[in-house]
Amino acid sequence: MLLVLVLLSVFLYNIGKGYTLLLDNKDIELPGGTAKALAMVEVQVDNEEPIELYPRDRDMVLVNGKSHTISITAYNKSFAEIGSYKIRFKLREKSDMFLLSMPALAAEAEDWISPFSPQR
Amino acid sequence: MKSVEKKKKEQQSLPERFILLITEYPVPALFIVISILAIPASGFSVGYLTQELITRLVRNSFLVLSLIIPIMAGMGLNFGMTLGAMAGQIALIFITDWGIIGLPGLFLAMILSMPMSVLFGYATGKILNKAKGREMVTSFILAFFANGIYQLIVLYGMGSVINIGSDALVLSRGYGIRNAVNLINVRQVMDNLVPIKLFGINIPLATFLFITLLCVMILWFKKTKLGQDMRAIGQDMAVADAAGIAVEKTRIIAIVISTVLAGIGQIIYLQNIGTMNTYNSHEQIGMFSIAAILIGGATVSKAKIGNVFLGVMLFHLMFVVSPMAGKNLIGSAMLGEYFRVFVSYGVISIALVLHAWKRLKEQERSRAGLQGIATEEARGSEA
Amino acid sequence: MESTSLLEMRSITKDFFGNKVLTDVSFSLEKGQILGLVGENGAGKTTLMKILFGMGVIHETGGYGGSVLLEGKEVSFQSPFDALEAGIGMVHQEFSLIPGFSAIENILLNRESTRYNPLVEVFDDRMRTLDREKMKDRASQAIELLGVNLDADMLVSEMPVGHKQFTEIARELERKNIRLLVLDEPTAVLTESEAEILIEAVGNLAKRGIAVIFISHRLHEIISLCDKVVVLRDGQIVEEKKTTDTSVEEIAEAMVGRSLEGYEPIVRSEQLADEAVLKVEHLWVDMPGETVRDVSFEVKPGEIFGIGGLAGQGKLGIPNGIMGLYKAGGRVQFEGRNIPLNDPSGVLMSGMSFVSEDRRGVGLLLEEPLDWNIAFTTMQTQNRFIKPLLGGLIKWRDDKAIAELAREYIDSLQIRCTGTQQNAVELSGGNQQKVCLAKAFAVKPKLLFVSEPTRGIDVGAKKLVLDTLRRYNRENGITIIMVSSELEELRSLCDRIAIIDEGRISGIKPGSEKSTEFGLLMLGYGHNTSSEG
Amino acid sequence: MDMEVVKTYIQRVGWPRIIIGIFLFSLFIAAPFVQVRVSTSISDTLIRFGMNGVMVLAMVPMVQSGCGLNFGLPLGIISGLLGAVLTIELGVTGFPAFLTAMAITTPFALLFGFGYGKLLNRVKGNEMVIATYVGFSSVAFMCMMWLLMPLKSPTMVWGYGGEGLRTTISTEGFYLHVLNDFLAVRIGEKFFVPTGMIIFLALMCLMVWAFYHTKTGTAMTAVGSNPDYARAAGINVNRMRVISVMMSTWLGGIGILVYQQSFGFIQLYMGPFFMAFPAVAAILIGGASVHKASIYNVLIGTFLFQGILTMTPSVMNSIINTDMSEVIRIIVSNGMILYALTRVTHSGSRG
Repeated sequence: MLLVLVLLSVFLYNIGKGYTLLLDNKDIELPGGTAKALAMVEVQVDNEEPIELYPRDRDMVLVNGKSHTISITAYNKSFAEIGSYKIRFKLREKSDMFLLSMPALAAEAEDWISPFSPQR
Repeated sequence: MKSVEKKKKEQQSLPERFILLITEYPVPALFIVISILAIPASGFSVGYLTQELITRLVRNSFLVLSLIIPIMAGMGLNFGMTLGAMAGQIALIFITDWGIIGLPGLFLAMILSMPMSVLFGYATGKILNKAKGREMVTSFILAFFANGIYQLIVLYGMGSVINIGSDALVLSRGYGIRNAVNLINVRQVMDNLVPIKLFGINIPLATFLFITLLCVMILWFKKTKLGQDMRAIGQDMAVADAAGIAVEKTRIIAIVISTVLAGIGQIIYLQNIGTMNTYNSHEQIGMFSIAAILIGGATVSKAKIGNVFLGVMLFHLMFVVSPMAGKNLIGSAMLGEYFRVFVSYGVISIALVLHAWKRLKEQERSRAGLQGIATEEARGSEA
Repeated sequence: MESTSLLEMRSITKDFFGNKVLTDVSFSLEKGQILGLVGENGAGKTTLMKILFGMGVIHETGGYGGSVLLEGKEVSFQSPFDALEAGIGMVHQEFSLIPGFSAIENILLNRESTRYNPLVEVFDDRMRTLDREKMKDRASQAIELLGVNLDADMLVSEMPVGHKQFTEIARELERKNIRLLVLDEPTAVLTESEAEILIEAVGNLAKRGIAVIFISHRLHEIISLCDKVVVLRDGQIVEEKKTTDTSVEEIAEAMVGRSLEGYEPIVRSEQLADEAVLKVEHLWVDMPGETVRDVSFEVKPGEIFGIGGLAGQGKLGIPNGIMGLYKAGGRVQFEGRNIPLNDPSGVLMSGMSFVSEDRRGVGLLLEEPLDWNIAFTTMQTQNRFIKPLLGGLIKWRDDKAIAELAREYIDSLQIRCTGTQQNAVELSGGNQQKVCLAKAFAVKPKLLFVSEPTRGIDVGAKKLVLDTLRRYNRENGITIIMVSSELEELRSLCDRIAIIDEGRISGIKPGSEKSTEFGLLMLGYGHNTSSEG
Repeated sequence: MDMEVVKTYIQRVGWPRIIIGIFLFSLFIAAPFVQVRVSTSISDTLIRFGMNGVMVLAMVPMVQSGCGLNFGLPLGIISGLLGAVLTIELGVTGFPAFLTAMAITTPFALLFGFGYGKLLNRVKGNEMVIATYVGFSSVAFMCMMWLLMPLKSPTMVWGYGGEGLRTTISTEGFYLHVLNDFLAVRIGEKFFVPTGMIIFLALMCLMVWAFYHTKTGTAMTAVGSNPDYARAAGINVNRMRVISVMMSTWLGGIGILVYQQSFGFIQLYMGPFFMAFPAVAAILIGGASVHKASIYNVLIGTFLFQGILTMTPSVMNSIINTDMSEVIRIIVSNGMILYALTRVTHSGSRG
């Protein structure tokens, strides 16, 4: 009985825990050189409203639970699609906020996602 | 009694039955009259009032239902339900701090509140067992006392002893929870789970289902052995004890159940409102709930589920209407405000007086019933 | 074979703090036998049963001597529930039923039939739901076994007294293993017809092999129902006979008969005046458990008038009624003036005073000092011990005078205490009783009611109290009306004794009359002879 | 052996009282070390002691007659408030104003007390919980009255826009400090003894004390101690109870007047709502029980309780720089009441 309750609450905690994902479209330094901000990128996390980001834009989405999918479609200055990526990912690190870098993602770099802590 | 009255009713013509009804339930009757007078005076539209009533039902029913079981166990009106409300609020503070969102958050809060409620309920039960015959005044004071402890924990403990991360919660001085806690994460998540709209009135179906579930549980509970024992104790502790029913334990259980329900009830109440007044939300709850169930026709020793819903509706109808009515009639909204406060306390007073009265009469009757029995022998005069 | 009898009590002895209530009580009871247990109040019946059931009070007061054997095996129950386990059931005088429950629910109280449901796993067995059908069957079976017609679904609160009694018995019968049933004055509250039905029912039980211990004051019931009768007096068995070879008279004799040693018979130097000082006509009193229905008697000035009778017959109601403590009606004349009933102060003013049987409940201010206890009534009714201030505008309590009075009585009644300021609660029973007497004497009454003056106090104190009463009667010429359940006490002190039975006087006889006569009157065999003695 | 002595002593005094006593004592000890002026603390304590004393005294008659703790104190307070506002309406000033207020209060108090007493006689056994709610309802009822009362005095009615009487009315210029300043002792600007108020309290106590040495007073005590005994002695129990309730109510009324003249404000509307509880707590801390109370309990209790209320904020704040006094007040007072209610009393249930 008690065990069930505990498990249930752990479960609820996991699926209920809310995270803030910062979607960021800035130049970013990567091991393999700088990834330039994308001229325009359309981002969709899970089934939330798609968001359009222009260079140096930053937007945020609120999500529940750890595992999510993000799909982005990048465009060039003339709004021609230059590629789209779809990635399922888990939020491993212990943090309430994560920074998702679109350029890095587009560049298929490793650390396109990193925990983020707002300076108090 | 019951069967006799039934027989009576069968023989009676409609008007007679109506009069009987009024004499049986004077309080509800009175309030129906008040409402009938006040509603037109307030000038509210029917639509508006229905919407209001629905909201109030959703908010309060669960809390008020938590009162039934102690009444059944003969422990009177459980003013100690406030402790449950406190447990609920502490739980809400935690899930808000951890940022648990939506329905999971709400249920997590409920689960969290339970162990606390059980603890508080157990303590309350213990104390009330020490104050048999004056449960009500004791639980009443206990609520105040607990409020002190609650403030100690929330206003001084949290953020210093108990770790609370979020700045939104903690006072700028670095510890203690802010006066108002925004429950945006769980705001009306249950109400809006299955939103349906009838004639422009939205009805939070999910919450209603949840409440119905509880009602079923209570009805079923009355059919269990435990329920039977509680009814027995409620009617005659000594006899129940002689029959080997664990009186004290059962009384404690009754209070624990009530407290747990009150905790959950408070969570439902607050998710509907959407913000929590850390240091006030729980205080009024006890009084309002009790006034409501009494207005619904319950007494200190008898309460049915029907009383709860009727009560909540009548009480809150008056609550919504009276200020405007006061304004339009005497030109003073304040008057209406005070009127409803007066009514809340007045009705409780009346109910208590009537109960005490009845109890004295019953004592006399039972004395009469004893006539002819050798009381000396009963007292074991040889000893 | 003795040892195979269902119940055997072997030389049971029991004392409460030194005063013996049971000495060497032995008897045995066979399967299906009905044993009539009779004796005056205080003879030890209740205590004996308490021992059988292992009531807490027995253990708290240092257990008992002797042994109880059930079917040859020695048993010593730690609580009534153990006794129930062993198949012994008891029906007490006062009902223990839940008024709002039906007969079924009461018969199966805390033994309900239940059904399993999953929540039992989550919580515990008390979550099982009641199985109403099954319960009805079981209850009906029990009622059938008893052989009476009783509506199983009727609420107790709506039942006639008799049916409540049946419900009680049925509850005991419902236990599968019931072997021995103890009925404590089951017919006391019943009407004749109800009583007959019950007697018959009990007979049926015996036929089905259930042994019964039947406690009753109605000797003809004993004779007609029981196989054998055991008579207790002062905690000893004075007679154990087959009911076939004894009679009502013989039993009565055995119950109350006592040698008069230790009591010097009353001697009156001068003849009492003839005209009555107190006339009571058609008095009725609504005192719970001591209802007085219709009582008329006269008391001569300077007389000691005794009122006796079994518990619950109404003897206590008489003083309590006249003194205005319970609702009363009829006519009471004192010194030719009518006394207002239901008005305590009025009666006190008229020069009567009362020592209540309920010492701690009515007699004393337990939490207050002795001097208050003694002086209070006098002060309130006669304005003595009062210093008038501002020309009598303020009635100031004269503590010195009060203490003075208290000291007087402490000396004259030999009240053992640390001083006039000691709280009454700290005194022993005997000394508390003396305080009550002092209180009564303090008002300088012309007529004094004393109710159960020696109940629950040790022998020494008893003698002192009785002697005091006699002294005040002889020296101060106070007329005394003494109510007591102890016949010999009355006989040793009273000029005449009235015996109350079922709220009426069944006879008034001089104190010198044979005790058997009183015995018969007590047991209601004397309504015909109820004339002035 | 002497261990036993200690035990019995503790038994008699009761743990909570000892703890509170020690607590207060330690506060006074600690005070100087944390730069809290003992002189100020003491005079503050004295002032609060005088302010609340009479209201605590209002507990005694009802407890003595077996009506339990007077949770219905607000009723008395209301009669006091009526006295106060009517006096101001009449425009009396200075000491006469105080006397007028007392005079006007009296009839109201006796009237209310009479009804209240009659009610309590009908609900024997449940006095306390009902008293509580009688208090509450009467306060709520008066809230409406304060709104509707046709009073004119500009000091009381809201200026523009408002309706009815103000929530707080200054006693400035009426009877502010008329007792405090009477024969007041000032040493420096820090130490102050409200002699007049203390004397007044003493007088009230004397009155009650004297009453309990009269025939009627004795009878009342007996009624509280054992109603059946009293009845058997020819006392009209119900009458005694009503008288006691009337006394309690009157004392409550006078009590609030004393409070106002020192505090400086008349608090209407919800003001009196919770005033019963500190008073109840105080007398219990003084060692009274649900069925026995004495002047001695009143004085000790009021001093201890008010002492704590004055000392905790100042001292505690400077030790752990936060104001926990409010919380401590709630816990101490209600804890005390709770303790008293859960003690088994010989006279059965008096809820």
